[in-house]
Formats: sequence, structure tokens, C-alpha cells
Amino acid sequence: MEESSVQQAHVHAPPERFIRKHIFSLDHKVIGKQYYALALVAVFTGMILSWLMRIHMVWPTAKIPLLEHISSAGAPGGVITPEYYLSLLTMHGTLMVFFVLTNAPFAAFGNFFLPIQIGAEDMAFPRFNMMSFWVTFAAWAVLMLAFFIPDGPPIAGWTSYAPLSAVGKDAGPGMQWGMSLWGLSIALFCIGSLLGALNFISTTLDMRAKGMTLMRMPLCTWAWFITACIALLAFAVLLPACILLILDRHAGTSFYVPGGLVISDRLQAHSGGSPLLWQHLFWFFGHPEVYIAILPSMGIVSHILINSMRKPLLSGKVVIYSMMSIGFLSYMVWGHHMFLSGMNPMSALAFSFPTLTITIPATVLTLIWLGSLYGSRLQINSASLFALGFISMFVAGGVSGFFLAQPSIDIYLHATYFVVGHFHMVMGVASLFGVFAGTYFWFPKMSGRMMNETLGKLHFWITFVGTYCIFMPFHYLGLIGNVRRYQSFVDDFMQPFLGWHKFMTIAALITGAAQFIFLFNLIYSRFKGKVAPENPWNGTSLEWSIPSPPPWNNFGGKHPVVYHDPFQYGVKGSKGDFVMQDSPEQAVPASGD
Amino acid sequence: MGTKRVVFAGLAMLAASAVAFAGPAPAGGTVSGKVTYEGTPAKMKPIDMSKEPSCAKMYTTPQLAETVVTGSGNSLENVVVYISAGAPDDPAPSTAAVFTQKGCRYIPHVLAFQVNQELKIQNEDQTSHNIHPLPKLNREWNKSQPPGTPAISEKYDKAEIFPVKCNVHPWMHGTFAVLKNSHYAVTGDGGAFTLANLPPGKYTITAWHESYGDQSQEVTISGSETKTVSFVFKAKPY
Amino acid sequence: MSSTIVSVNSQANALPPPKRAAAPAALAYGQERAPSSGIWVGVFAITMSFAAFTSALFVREGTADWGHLTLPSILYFNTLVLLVSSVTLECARQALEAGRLGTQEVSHKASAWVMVTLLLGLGFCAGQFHAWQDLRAEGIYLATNPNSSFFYLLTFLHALHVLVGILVMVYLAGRLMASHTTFRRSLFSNTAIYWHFMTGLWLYLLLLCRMKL
Amino acid sequence: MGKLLAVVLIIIAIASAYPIVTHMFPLPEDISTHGHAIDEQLKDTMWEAGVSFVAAQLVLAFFVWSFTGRKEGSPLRNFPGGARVMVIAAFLLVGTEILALGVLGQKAWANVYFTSASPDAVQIQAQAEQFAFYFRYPGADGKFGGIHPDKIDEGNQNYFGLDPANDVDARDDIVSGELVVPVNREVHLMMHAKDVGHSFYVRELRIQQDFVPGLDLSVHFTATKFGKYEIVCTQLCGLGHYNMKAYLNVVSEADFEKWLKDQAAQ
Repeated sequence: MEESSVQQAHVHAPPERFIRKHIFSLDHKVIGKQYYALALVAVFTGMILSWLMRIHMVWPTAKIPLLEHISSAGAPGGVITPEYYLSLLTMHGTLMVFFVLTNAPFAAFGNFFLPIQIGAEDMAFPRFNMMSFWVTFAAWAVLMLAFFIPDGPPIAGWTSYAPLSAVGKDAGPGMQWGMSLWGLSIALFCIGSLLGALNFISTTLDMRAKGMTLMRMPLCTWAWFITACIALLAFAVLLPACILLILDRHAGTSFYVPGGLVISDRLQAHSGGSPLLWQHLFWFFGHPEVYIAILPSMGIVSHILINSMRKPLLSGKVVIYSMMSIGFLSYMVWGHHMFLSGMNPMSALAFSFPTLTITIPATVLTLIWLGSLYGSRLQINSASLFALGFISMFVAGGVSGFFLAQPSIDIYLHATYFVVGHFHMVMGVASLFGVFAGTYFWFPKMSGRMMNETLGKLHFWITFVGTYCIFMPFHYLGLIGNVRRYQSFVDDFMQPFLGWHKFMTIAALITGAAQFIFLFNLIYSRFKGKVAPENPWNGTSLEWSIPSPPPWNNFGGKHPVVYHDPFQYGVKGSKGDFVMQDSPEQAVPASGD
Repeated sequence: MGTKRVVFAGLAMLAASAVAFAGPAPAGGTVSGKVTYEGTPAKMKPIDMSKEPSCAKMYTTPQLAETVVTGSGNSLENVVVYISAGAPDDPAPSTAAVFTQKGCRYIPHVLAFQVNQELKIQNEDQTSHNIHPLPKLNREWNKSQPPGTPAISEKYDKAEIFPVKCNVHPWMHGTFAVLKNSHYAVTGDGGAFTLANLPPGKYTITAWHESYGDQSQEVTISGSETKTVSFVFKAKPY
Repeated sequence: MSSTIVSVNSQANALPPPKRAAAPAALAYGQERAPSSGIWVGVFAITMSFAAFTSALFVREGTADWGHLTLPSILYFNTLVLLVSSVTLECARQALEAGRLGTQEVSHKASAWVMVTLLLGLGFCAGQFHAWQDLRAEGIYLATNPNSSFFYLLTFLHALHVLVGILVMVYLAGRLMASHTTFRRSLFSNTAIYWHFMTGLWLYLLLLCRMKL
Repeated sequence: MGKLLAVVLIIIAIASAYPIVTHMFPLPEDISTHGHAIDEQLKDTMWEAGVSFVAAQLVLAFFVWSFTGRKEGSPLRNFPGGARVMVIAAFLLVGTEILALGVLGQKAWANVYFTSASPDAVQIQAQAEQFAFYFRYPGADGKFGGIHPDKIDEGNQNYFGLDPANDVDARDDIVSGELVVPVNREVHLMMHAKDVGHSFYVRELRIQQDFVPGLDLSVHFTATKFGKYEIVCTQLCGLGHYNMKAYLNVVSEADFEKWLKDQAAQ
């Protein structure tokens, strides 16, 4: 009788009303798409902000039309002021790190595919799931609001170091209400992410279909699961940090602000606070956040590579354990962001070693991917191109980590363009390549239509080459000591190198423009693309065992049973060189070899 | 948007001037005098502009701070002399008060203007300045002015004397004196001042100095006479 | 050469041993277990954020303006109330375990206990509010000194969590009263876990404030 | 398409390495006594990182080239040794690499941070504020006057909040916007932040250290070459961050004494 009641509680009828179906939907697939859409809006906003910054940097007096209508104070006559440049910088960072790199690879794809790949009908807590999206959406709306208040967006950077971020209007334009909106937005984002992570974890633990042992989960499912564990810890720490920040700003407390500060000729009424407290709390979140961004992409890329190589990775287990150890180590390294913040020099070394150590699992992953390519039947399409691009990008951004992990070198390279190049390549572009790969791979399942391959490949080539053109020079300029977060380069020694900045700006404009090809492809294919079959890529995992797009209850009320791990490629199966996870047939090694 | 504001400003000016030139100006009394100091004033330190080469190279001799500027015969400059009580509020004049940033200095160091009078702030330097007035009664704002950008136009609607600073160049400090009526003066070299065409009545004349504070005197004007008032401030070595 | 491939696949080819397979079957779609792991994950998250506040407190403690705060004595009474509420919740569980679930009187007995618990919970919140009033009466506000900041912050956030628990219990009692047939035991056990966690968390916070503030 | 990707990867690998190999972006000359250790460390790391980068890209290119577009029947092979080899390789290669780097790096780091300034070093206090650096020399009495935030009056050039009226030590303190130091003599720089977080960065000195409000840190260095060098802020501190600069002026001992006298005279 309990069972029956449970059935009533859980098995919901397909929603009919538009609002329940598309807006306040409990369906993890709709929520996944909503996350994807939000990330899409955020990424294009963020990209345009970066365009404005790049343009202003190399043509400081350029008059940018329309801009003065958005902010007459920030861009008088269309010329970006120093503080507005910092506003753009702050919003770019915040949008990209939180609303793109956290939402797209993790929340968007995870929501759509995690339940399907483990054979579940929905997330463990559909209502929490809906809440987590709408709270995140509110966070985005609050952040965007900062553009349209007279005060303007904050200028403290995405790291919002106290006391600059904690003292209010004396700290400069945008630091009164803009900064408060930032704090509120991030606090909301934390809540949304916590709900999401909670859902991912208990779904993975408890909703797996019959026979779906943990080790039979696809690698991207594993990545999402591990990421959820990291996120749960990270955002549970960032939320308190934001609460303390808001209290310092509006309740007159002194958690972060020490005494005797004179800002804009005004003696601040705080005492005893510790600026380093913010840095510790923030980076305790901030470094794992890097892996929250990259791990899902690692999983997605592995998932796609296996499919397009038509053979399993050298070892799925090793990939899983590497991702786990990366997640684990990510909590012992936050101090490497603070080598020069006046921590005890001994602890700098203590933080440096785990940071260097984290390159071991990363290298293992890379070698596994590379080694698996050997002897494969690699098929090239937009998805696999981006997956391979990811490997190249991950290595390129990864090796520069060697430098920054060492306190001695960090003395020279800290806060230069080298750092910017490093994290843009490894955390930004690499994980976005994962997202692109995932999009080209899964779009048929999500929308029921194929994406245009020609446009996809065009998009890849411009993005891949363009990215190197933008971000490699960042490293070089860092080596000559080009300091980041400057709105223009007034120092003499920079003059000979401004040509490189022009080159980077142009590369950025072109690469950015190429993203509109992707956008067009998305929209065009959504309506005009050719209809997708159930299993366009001959995949083995459960998402390919159901129609595209999947029905509202995924498996049409049937309970899938799983007989294999998802690595059954390069074998003789009834459908071809693969055996699906839910097919009882025994895989026999392909003949002829 | 921007153009619309300009149009409004123009109309306002027309209206104001119409009021101003309606009928002959009332011939009245005059208060004049001199502001001096006694004691030894602090030695003004030279300003170190080395952080802003584009400004530093404009000067051959070191520029001195302007908190206490003295002239011949112990005269005290940059003193705002105005009528703090007794005079009716005047409508804002149509002309704008101009505040210029040149060579990383404020010209003038002390700018007096009327409530709701247009304040024009212009940047003649090759570097980007930031204007941050620190009023208590009026609305506070904080704007940057990159080189070659249009002049900033502002208004203040409450009478108040407050400092203005440039966040980018810490040594750039000045004063805005927002006054109720048109009878005011800022002393220059010689420390002399004249408050003209005052209608008969009893007035409180106040002299304000950036670091020596303010002092007031009562004056009664009957007819078109000229009264002499002088202020003496105590100077401190530190 | 192919041998390697086989070896890669072989360990996966065999069907899982029946026990292994049976286990997931029972919880297909996780109708029973999902929420339980969920509550533990949630408890973990809350623990983490209070751990973060604690570390913040330890960092801040070192500074010069760190003073001392004498806790309002009513806090100890509140603690007692909360402890009792945990006991009464267990009584509710007893009632459910004892009788066959679904019979009128059992669910009414249980819901009575639940209501007692949530009333005690409300009592606790009221008591906390009273404690804040006491401090305000002494002129100690949120921003008076770091100690008071932490006290108000920690107690307020805990009270907030308790209120959430109370809301859930209102729903719980309602379900018990209204339709005893469609009552989910998992809902009850999760609420219980959460509530006991809140009690434990409070004991920890009280100790922390006592020792550090 | 796969072959094209391989070619592009090779081009990228070479093009990325070219500017490094040809020193198109040279480090600024090192004018400190400790800097060479850091530069060495940087060079070693550049080798290890550079080699692993190029190698990885080339291997990727080679595999993509040789294994794309193989037809259905073509045999699948696994890399000899499989995952085990990869794991061992990773541990050996990277393991030794990080050990080497870590240990060496420790030395370079220690030079800067585990040694304390010698007592006869030139004592200078640096104050960072929005958006400038100011430097204070103790003057004849060798004592710094106390700092009183409420006394700060920038318009009157009192950036540190000195109180000469009541504080005798403060009267002869020399405040300058330029950091003038004698060559080949150790300088002990005590760092004080007036408002928000800032950072002290001199490329040629290989010195970078944050100013943290409420936390008085210090660095020490010895400049070995005459000249004027730029001091910049590297910690985002507000709207004027990009323009927060000062100059380090390394002069002879004699010129330094003379300069102090001139300053005192003003």
C-alpha cells in the first residue's frame, strides 16, 4: 500500500498547460534546455563584453555607438571610461564563470542526460530541480540589473576582493548598488547550484535502473556526479562568504574590513576585519570551481571520443579515478591564488606541492585519450573535431599551470597576462569545446533534428585556430610583465608590443563572429534540420535507446535493464560494430582482426 | 536624450536671462574689504607628480599645494566671502561656472557658484581624470573624464561648501562653494573682495577658508553706501 | 591483437550477479531510497556552510577588537526545549512503528506527537527571539562587535533552518491527519533526520558560542 | 578532414613554440640579487612545459593523421601496454618533473621570503592608496612618525596622516612619490595600505608583493643597476588601477645622501 501511494506521488501525468510544460516544468529535459538557453544568453553577453574591452584596450578613444545609451556615465559620447572598463571586466568574468562554465557543461547537459543515461524517469527531486533553475535565473536577472541602475555594474572584478568590495560607494562608481546586486546574485546562484548538486548526487546514487552498476555508468555521468560532489562543497562555502560580504556592506559589521581605512578622504567606520578571510573563503570555492567547469567537459569528451573512435578508452576505470583524484586534490590547492597575499611563506610551499601533483591525474587523462586514439577507427565530425580540439586546448592551457604552481615563478608572473591566458585556455575555452562537442553530439537527441555538419566544421576551424591566436599571445605578453586588468597601457615598455594587442583584438572579433555561425546553426537546425533517427551516432548508452526527442517520461514507462558497460564498441553486434547497454546480447569480438 | 537635455538647458538660460535683465538693476550699497592672516602659516609642500609624467613634464618649477595661499601684506587667498544671512535667494545666473583640470591642477582651486547654476567641468590634460565632489547635503557623484570627452555638466540644488577631489591623482583637491545668492567673492592675490549692489538691510558676511575655518560679521547697509569689512585668520605652522 | 579488446569488454559482458541486479530492481526509479540519500546530502551541505562560518570565526578571533559576549541565559532553556522536541518526534516514530500504519488512531496519535514537536520548535524560535531581545536591551546589536555579529548571524541562520523544519512538519501533520492512506514513511524519516540534525547543530553552535564568543 | 586537423595541430605547435625559441618576448633585465634564481627556474620550467606541449600536440596530430577514415573492417588495436603504461608514464614523467621543479623552486622562493632584511638595510615605508604609491624615509632621527588615519590630508600633501604638531618623530620624515634607493645596498620596504588591497610590482626587481589593509607586510631587496624603473600596482584596486604607478630610482650612495638632504630642506 505504501508502494501504491509512492506511485501516486511520483508518476506524474504528462503536463498539458504551456506554463507547466515549458516554463515551470518539472521535466529534467526541459530544465536542461532552460539551463542551456540561459548559458547561451550569458555566453553571448559575456563575449560582447570582451569585445568591448578588447576594442577599448587597443583603440582607447574609439567611440562605440549605442553604448552611451546603455550608460551615459560609463561611456560619455561612446568612449569607455576606466571604471566602465572594469565594470565590463567584472561582468564578463562573473557571467562566464558562473552562468556559462558552471551552467552549460554541468547543469544543462547534466540535467538532460544524467537521468536518461542511468535509466531514470526523472531527477530524484523534480521540484528542487525546477527551483534550482529558477533561482539561478533570478541570480542572472539580478546581476543583469546592475547594467541598468544609475550606479552601474561593480568594478571589483569577479573575485571581488575585500575591502574594495565591502566598503560601499566610497570605493568608486558601481560599488554602491552594483556591488550589492553582485553579492545577492552570487548568493542566489549558490543556492541554485546547491539544490542542483543535491539532485544530481541522490539521482545518481538511488535512481539507477536495474543492472546499472556504478561502474557501468557512462563516463560523462561519472563526471557530472563527481562535479556535483565538488559543487556541493564549493558553493556551500561561497554562500557564507557572500552572506558575510552583504552584512559588511549593509549591516555595518566588520568581517572583512579592518580599521583605520581612509577611502575617498573618508575614514571608514569598520574595525578589525580580515581581508584575507574573504580570499580564503573565496578561493576555497574558487579553485574547485575551475574543476566544476572542466570535469564535465572531460566526461563529455571521453564519451564522444569512445563513440567516434569506435573503440573503448584504454581504461574507463582509470579515467574515473583520475577525475576523482582531481576533484579531491582541488580542495588542497586554493592557496596558490594567494602566494603573494602575505600568507606564511611556508604555507605557500605547502599549497604548491598539491598544485603540482594535480598535474599527474591530468596527465594520466591526457595520455589515456591520446593512447586510445592509437589503433582506432576515428570518425571525423563536428562533435569529434571539438573533442579532439579539447585535448589540444587542455594540454596548451594545462602546461602553463606548471609555471603558476610554483611560488617563485609566481612572484614574477602573478597577475600578468600569463595567468589570464592560462585560465582562459584551460578553464574557459577547453570546457567550452566540451560544450560545443556535446551540443553537436546530443543536439539530435535534444531537439529531434540533426545539426548542419558543414556549418559545424566551419565553426570548429575558425574557433580552434582563432582561440590559439587570441590566447597564446596572452602567455607571451605575460612573460614580459604585461599586467592584467589595465584598461590601457600607459607604460613605455609596452609600446613595442601594442601590435600584438591589436592582433589579439582582431582575432577575438573574428573568433567571436564565428560563434554566430554556431548560433545560426542551432536555430536553423532546430526548425529546418533533417529529422534525427533514434541513434544517429550508433552509440551504446541509454540515451540512444529511446526516440529523439525522448518522450516526457523518457522510457515510455518501461524500466530499462542494463546488461553492459557503455564501452561495447568494435565488437560484432546485431546492429553493427557496437552493442547497446540495454541489449541482452553478448558482445563477440569483431572478426577480421 | 543628450540633445534633449541641452535644449532644456538652453530654454532655462533664456528664461533666466529674461528675468535677470527685466528692469534696471537696483543701485545698492557695497561691502568691500581684505582678508589677512596673522602668525606663521604652514609652508606649502611641493607636489610630487612623478606618477603622472604627462603632467609632471608641463612644469619647470615644483608646484606647491594650495591649501593655504598667501599674498603680499599677509593677504590670504582662496577665501570665500559671502552673505550667509539677510539677503534673499537669487535665481541662478544663465552663465555656467567653469572648472578646469589642467596640468593635474584644479583651476580655480576654489570655485564659488550659485544653487542650480550650471557647473561645467572640462579636462584639458592628456590623461584621464576623475571628478569626485564630496558633498554632505547634495547628491554625491563620481565620474571619470577621459581626455577628449565632452565637458561634464552638473547642478547642485542645496547651498553647501565641500571639497572636490580626483581619485586618480591624490594631490588634486579643490573646493566647490555652492551659495544661495549672487553676492559673493573669492579672494585672489591681495586678499581683497567686493560684494556689490546690496539693497538696504542687515547682513551677515561670512568668510570661509579651507583650513582656517570661517568667521562672520554683521553689516547694516542703508542706501548706496560702501562699508569696509576685514577678516583676520589665525595661521598655524602645522 | 583483438585479445586486448576482448579483455577490455569481457569483465563487463557477463550479466551482473543476481543479488547485484536485484538490489537496483527494488529501488528502480528510487521511489523509496532517493529522498533518504537526498537528506544526507543536504545535511552535509548545511554542515559545510556552518563549518565555513566556524573557520571565519576562528580567523576573526585573532584580531584586536575581539571581545567577550555573555550569552543570554535563556539559551540554555531553549536548548532544553529543542532536545525535548527531538524526543517527542521519536515518540511520533514509536507510534507509527507500533501500530499498523494507515489505521485512523495510529496516524492521529503520531500526528499529535508531531504537532507537539513543532510547537516545541516554535517555542525554541520564540526563545531565540527573546535572547536577541535581551541582547538588544543591553545595547548589543549585530554590528556592535565581532562577537555579537557572529552570535546574531549563527543563531539567526540556525533558527531559519529550524523554521523550515517546522514548515515541513506542518505538512507532515496535515498528511497524517488528512489521508492516512497516502502517507509516505520516507517523508517522516527524512524530517526526523533533519530535525535531529538541527538539534545537534544547535548543541554545536551553543558550545562554539560558549567557548569562543 | 582528419589529415587537415593533423597539419593544423603541427602548425600550431610550431607557431606557438617559435616566439619562445627566438626570444621574441625577452624578460626585462634583472637588476636584483635574487632574480637570477627565479629566471633560471622560469627557464627550466619553460623547457619542461614547452617540450610536453609540443610533444602532446605532435602525438595527437600523428594519431589523428594515421587513424582517421579507416574503413569498417580495418583492425582495431590497443596501445601496447594499455592503460598501465600510460599511468606509469604519467607518474614517472610528471612525478619527477614536479619533484625537480618543486625542490628547485623552493630555493628561489626561499631567497626572497625565508631570509629577513639585515639590520643595516635602508628602512623605507611604502604606502599604497587609490591610486598612487608614496614612500616615507625616517629622516635624520631614523624614526618614523606615527600614522593617524584621521590626520590624512591629501590636499595638503599629508598622505600618511602624520601629526608634526604633536609628534616630533614625524617632523623630519621625508615623503616622496618616487622610491629612491642606493645601489647595491639592501632595502627593507615596509608595506602599508591606506584604503584597499594593492600590490607592489617591479618587473626588473623580480619583486611582487600585495599590500593587505590591516596587515603590515614587508619585502627586502638589493638593486644592482642604476636607472629608473616602473613600480606598478597589480591588485585590482578601483577605477584608477591601470594608472597606479610610481618610479624606482636606483642611484649611487652619494646621490642618495644628497637627495635625502634636498628633500629634508623642502
